[in-house]
Amino acid sequence: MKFLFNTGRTIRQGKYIESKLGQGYAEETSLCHIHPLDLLDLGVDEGENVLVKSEVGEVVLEARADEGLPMGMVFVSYGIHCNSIISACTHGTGMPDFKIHEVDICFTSEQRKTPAEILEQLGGVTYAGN
Amino acid sequence: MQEIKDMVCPFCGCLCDDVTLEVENGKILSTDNCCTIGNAKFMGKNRLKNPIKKVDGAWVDITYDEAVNTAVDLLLDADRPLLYGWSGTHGEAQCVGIHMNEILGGVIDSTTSVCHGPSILAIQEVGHPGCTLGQVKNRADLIVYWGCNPIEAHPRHMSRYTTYADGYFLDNAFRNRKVIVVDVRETETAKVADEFIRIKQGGDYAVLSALRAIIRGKGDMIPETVAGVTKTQLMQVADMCKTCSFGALFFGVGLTMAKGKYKNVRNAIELVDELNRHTKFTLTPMRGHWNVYGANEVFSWMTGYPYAVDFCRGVAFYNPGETTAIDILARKECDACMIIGSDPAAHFPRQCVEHLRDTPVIVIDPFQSMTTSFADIQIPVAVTGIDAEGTAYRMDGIPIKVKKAIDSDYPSDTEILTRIYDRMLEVKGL
Amino acid sequence: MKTLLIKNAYVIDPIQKISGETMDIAVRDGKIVDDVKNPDQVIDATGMLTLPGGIDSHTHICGTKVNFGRYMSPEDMRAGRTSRKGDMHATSGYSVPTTYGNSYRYSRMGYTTLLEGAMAPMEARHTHEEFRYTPLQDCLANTLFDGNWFALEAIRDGDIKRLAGIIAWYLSAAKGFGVKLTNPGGTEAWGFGDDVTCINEPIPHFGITPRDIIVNMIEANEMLNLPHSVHLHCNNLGKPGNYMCTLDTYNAIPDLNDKRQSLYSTHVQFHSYGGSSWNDFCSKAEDIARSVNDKPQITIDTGQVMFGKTTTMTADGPMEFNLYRLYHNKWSNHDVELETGSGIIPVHYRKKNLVNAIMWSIGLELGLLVDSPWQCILATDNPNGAPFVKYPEVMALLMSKNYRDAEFETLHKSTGKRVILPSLDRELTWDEIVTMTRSAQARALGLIEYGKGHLSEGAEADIALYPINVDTTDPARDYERIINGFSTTEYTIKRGEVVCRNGTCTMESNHSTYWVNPHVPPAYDMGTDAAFIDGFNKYYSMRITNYPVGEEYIGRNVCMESEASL
Amino acid sequence: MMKVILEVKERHKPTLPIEAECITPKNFLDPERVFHVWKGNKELDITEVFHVRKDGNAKSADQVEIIIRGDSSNIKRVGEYMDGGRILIEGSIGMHCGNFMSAGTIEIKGDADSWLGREMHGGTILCHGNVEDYAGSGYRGEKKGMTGGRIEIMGNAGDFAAETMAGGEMIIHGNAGDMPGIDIKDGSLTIMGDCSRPCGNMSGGKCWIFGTAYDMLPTFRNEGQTSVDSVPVTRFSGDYISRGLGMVYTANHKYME
Repeated sequence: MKFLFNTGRTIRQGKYIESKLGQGYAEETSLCHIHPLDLLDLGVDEGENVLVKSEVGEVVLEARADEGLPMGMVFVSYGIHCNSIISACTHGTGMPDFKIHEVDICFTSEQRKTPAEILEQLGGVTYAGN
Repeated sequence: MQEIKDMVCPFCGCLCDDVTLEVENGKILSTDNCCTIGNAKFMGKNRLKNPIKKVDGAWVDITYDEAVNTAVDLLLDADRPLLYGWSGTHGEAQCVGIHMNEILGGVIDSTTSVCHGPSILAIQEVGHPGCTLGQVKNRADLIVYWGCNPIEAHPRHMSRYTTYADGYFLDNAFRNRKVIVVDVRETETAKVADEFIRIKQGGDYAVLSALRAIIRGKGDMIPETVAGVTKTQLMQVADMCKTCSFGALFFGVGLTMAKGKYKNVRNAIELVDELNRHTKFTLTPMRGHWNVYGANEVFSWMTGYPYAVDFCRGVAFYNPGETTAIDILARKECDACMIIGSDPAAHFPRQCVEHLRDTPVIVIDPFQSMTTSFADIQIPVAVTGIDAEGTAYRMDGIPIKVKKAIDSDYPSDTEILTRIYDRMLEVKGL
Repeated sequence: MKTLLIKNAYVIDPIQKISGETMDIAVRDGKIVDDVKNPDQVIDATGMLTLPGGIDSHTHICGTKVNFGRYMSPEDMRAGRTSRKGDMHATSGYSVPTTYGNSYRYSRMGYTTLLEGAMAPMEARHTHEEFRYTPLQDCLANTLFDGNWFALEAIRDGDIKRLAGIIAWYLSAAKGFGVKLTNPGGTEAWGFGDDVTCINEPIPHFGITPRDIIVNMIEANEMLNLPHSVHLHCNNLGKPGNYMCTLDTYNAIPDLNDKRQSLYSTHVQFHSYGGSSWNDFCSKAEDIARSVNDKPQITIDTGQVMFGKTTTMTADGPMEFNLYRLYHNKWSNHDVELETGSGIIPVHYRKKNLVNAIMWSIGLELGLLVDSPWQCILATDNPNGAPFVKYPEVMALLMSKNYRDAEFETLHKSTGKRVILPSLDRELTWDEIVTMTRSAQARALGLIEYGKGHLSEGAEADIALYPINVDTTDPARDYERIINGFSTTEYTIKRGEVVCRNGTCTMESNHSTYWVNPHVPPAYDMGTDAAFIDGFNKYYSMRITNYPVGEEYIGRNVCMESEASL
Repeated sequence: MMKVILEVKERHKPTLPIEAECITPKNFLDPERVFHVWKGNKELDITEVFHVRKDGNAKSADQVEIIIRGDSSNIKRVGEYMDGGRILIEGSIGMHCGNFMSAGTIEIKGDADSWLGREMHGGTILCHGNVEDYAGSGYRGEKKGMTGGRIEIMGNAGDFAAETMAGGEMIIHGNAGDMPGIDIKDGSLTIMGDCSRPCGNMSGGKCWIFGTAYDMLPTFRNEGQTSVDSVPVTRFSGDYISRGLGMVYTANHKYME
């Protein structure tokens, strides 16, 4: 199904922002808020995973019902998950379309990746700590 | 145990300066008056202990001296270095960054470009009717939050400055003040509004235009609905705005990141200009990072431009869309990066992160961030507001000294940048 | 012990009553001394007009409003861009240049001391941060009190000693220099979108008038024994017919100080307008000048307008909004809680615009009609009337009727019916021009005893050497040489060191910040006054403990202590 | 006549942009002139970036033709301040091509990057491919975009085409992106295909859209049907948030309701 994709700050994302490789951040930034009626149409239950595809990429997120959203729009908190599918095009303004992307969403049985896994997939080397 | 009062929170653009910290043996035990996010920032753990360097795909510990020398070599070797971040550090360090960039001939940009950069582009076209936050607290009887969600992003904004803040001319603010929220979704903030206007995604410009037309007495031409908003509601809101004694419009990245970007903000500013012919109205961007506005201030007085300044040709050149970090990384137009006070690998589109991976990167940050994974070296520093001090500018332009609560052995951003800068001057024989 | 000897200098120093003598000037450790033996550096100043360093007693160069002018004007930055070279950092901008741009351009004109005209105390930290990057001039900041709630309340309550205590607290907290009133009462009224139209109109909510503010502030200022007088931007700036308001204001000014004026009235060109609308707009410079000539307690600066593009910026928020409605260009406004306002719009003054041509004429008329140059300071209210780089042209216009007539020919044809400029034959002398560009400023600001504005023994060695041979230059005819000569010094010397040589700055930094610290009796110390502290914490959006600017913001600083007579 | 052929060489770090504002017909009139281009912070002789071949002689810029060959897609500022003559770009061209040009012709066989003909006031630019954003626009903070001359785009245009246009003519044969003609003051803009939100805050000038104008703004007044070159169109006056002195003609339009 086609959706408009919206991203933004949440208080939990803000709270975990200094430890982005931790569990809290990983959870919060990989939730996909969807209107409950849209979830019905998708045949997805809250807590199940969805595959979100845009022109530039795809990502697995966990569905979360949210009545505050209009139908046809999904919301994901800022983070590395949403940025996997956001285009770098800025229309000459320096600012990507963080608030509006057309995406395709369907159910998936694939697991969500952790931020560390996404980083490694991108070719990053996680620092093990000291 | 020691209690320190009136500390400044280095998280968001509110720069709350009434925080109490309990400190013992060089550690912060607890906070009071902070929001959840601010508390998490003060209580942050897991600092990087020493500089690290990636050698053959593995991290090794290095000394500060070696880190400084490596950073200088990488930057001086580049034809078009990008110095990005800056919003998470204090003004004094930003000044050193500008001086450094003058001799490096690079591009210097702050996180502004991915938050309120478009607001600045709009202000550069039509100006900015604004005021300090205390002015709103003491006078405003109408608050509009447009495309922002302070309850989640600026949690104390409503209690310190707007909805719940009593002021000189409003002794019972909560009753005497109306709040309008405009958004594409019903946020937590929308739930406490007197009036919630739900706009279709991408419809801000049209709705702002419709309001301007109504204020100018051209309401007759407005159709029954505009981007999901009924004409009845538009007329009512226009009337609320015209008849208040002091209106304050706060807007967020809901306007700057949506379709049309800065032209949305320009339309909002011109709406406020129009309203000033009827009453008093002001507009304030809800700046995100605690010192992103400071970066704009420092860049302006040092280079003439608030962000996205290209010094490759020696003189300053400014053209967001061309000299902004996202565009430069996406187009692979830089060949080295220094990242300070921000984490682009978490917040930039993947295509940009791929160029960070393929380019020498120096990270200056107290914590391991996502950008660490793509860095060649990382240099840990003290956290301003905890173990370092410096100047920051609140979202309304008020300069505040961010104090330190504890001492540590970490160098401040200013100290480490000065070392890098001095070394650069030495290598270049200047 | 660094020493310098300037030989064969042709000196004009009105404070010392030296009117063109050839002499040597000796400098040791940044001060002028009687003589030096084996100087480290010798400058042969033969044929160079040698003056005390220039002082600008009203300019907008640093702080929130100026920086907003930069922030909102990338188009202004397209001009004046230079890259880093030697000791000079990169610069950008024309009417609102970067701090380095301001500093270098002032330095090449021989200016060594600058007074920022309007600093909101709540944003003082910002001004001081920019002072740090204005490296070649000593800086001072006028501090805004026009809408200060605590001050208004003290005036309403008739408690002038408390008013003095409040001023003292804010000045030392802001590390400010003088008391500035911008459209007193008007900026507070602007908090709800209103203004005041004359000095007798009550200010909403406070029940006092602008006259009450002005008179009480002058008295309190003198009680504190501050170096400078109250510095006033009158009500009604820029409105046709406002000269009556200006005259009323002048008539209310007491004469309380025998060393200097009791009121510094700034950018008076903007306050000398006749007519009832823009249609019958005309000059009233004669009336204003007559009033000033009668009143030694008043010193003015002219606020000269020069043609071209510039940016207007002032704490006078309502005035800027009116200007915006006239020009429809971009408009910024920034009200500061409990204190003041501010506004910014870009303008383009055009010769063929009748109003602009009249404004240009009024500034010059003031310069020619005020008898004493000690009472009439040359300034453009930079950048409001014009960027300060136009000063040499203003000097030449005042010194040459030929030049004025030639310029006048190019203006809107009706200008002659609205002004008397063409009938004025006075041509200012060298001594008068020197007075109007440094000596009068030093006296007006109370800086003579701090060694500024003169070259006496013990004075600061701030010296400007211009490539002008007075004996062979007739300003009336050679006005181009006046313009060129005053545009770029041979040497600008700051604190005994050459900071600019033929337009190239040769030092990274050599400056101080001057601020006042008036001592008041404990009963008037607001730092311990419970009512003040409570009110402060209740209504400001910042805690009082975080408000004062610490000394770490001002590198080398000169604290000017005074004992209040309360 | 003089013909200058500039063939782009392969270079180290090819993604770094080159700034080459020295490439204008007039500059080649001076046989002594040394040409420098910039790669980031490095100033290079033009021969480090191009094979340069110069044939013939010319007395005025009008007699000079410059041909750019090879991958010039990230070479910026070609033809800046051009005041006569001709530049032919056989491939694609980087940002700011033809900034401030006052006369002459630039022809681009491929695509053009953003800010094509920014603030131009005369001359002609013809682009056979697509152009990115801000064709014929103004600079940040300035009030006026192109004030004269002509830009013709055979393909599609990106967003903000003809932003703050104050004179001259732009023709887009394909589609335009979002907000073409925004803040337009004067001049004429023709879009043969579709676009969205045309001419917001228009205070003067004319715009024809022969495809569909999506998300038409609600502050334009529908003045009824008419026809242009026998195509039936709806005539709008606006924008009434501004002076309302502009005209927009659309073959089809849709509102965001």
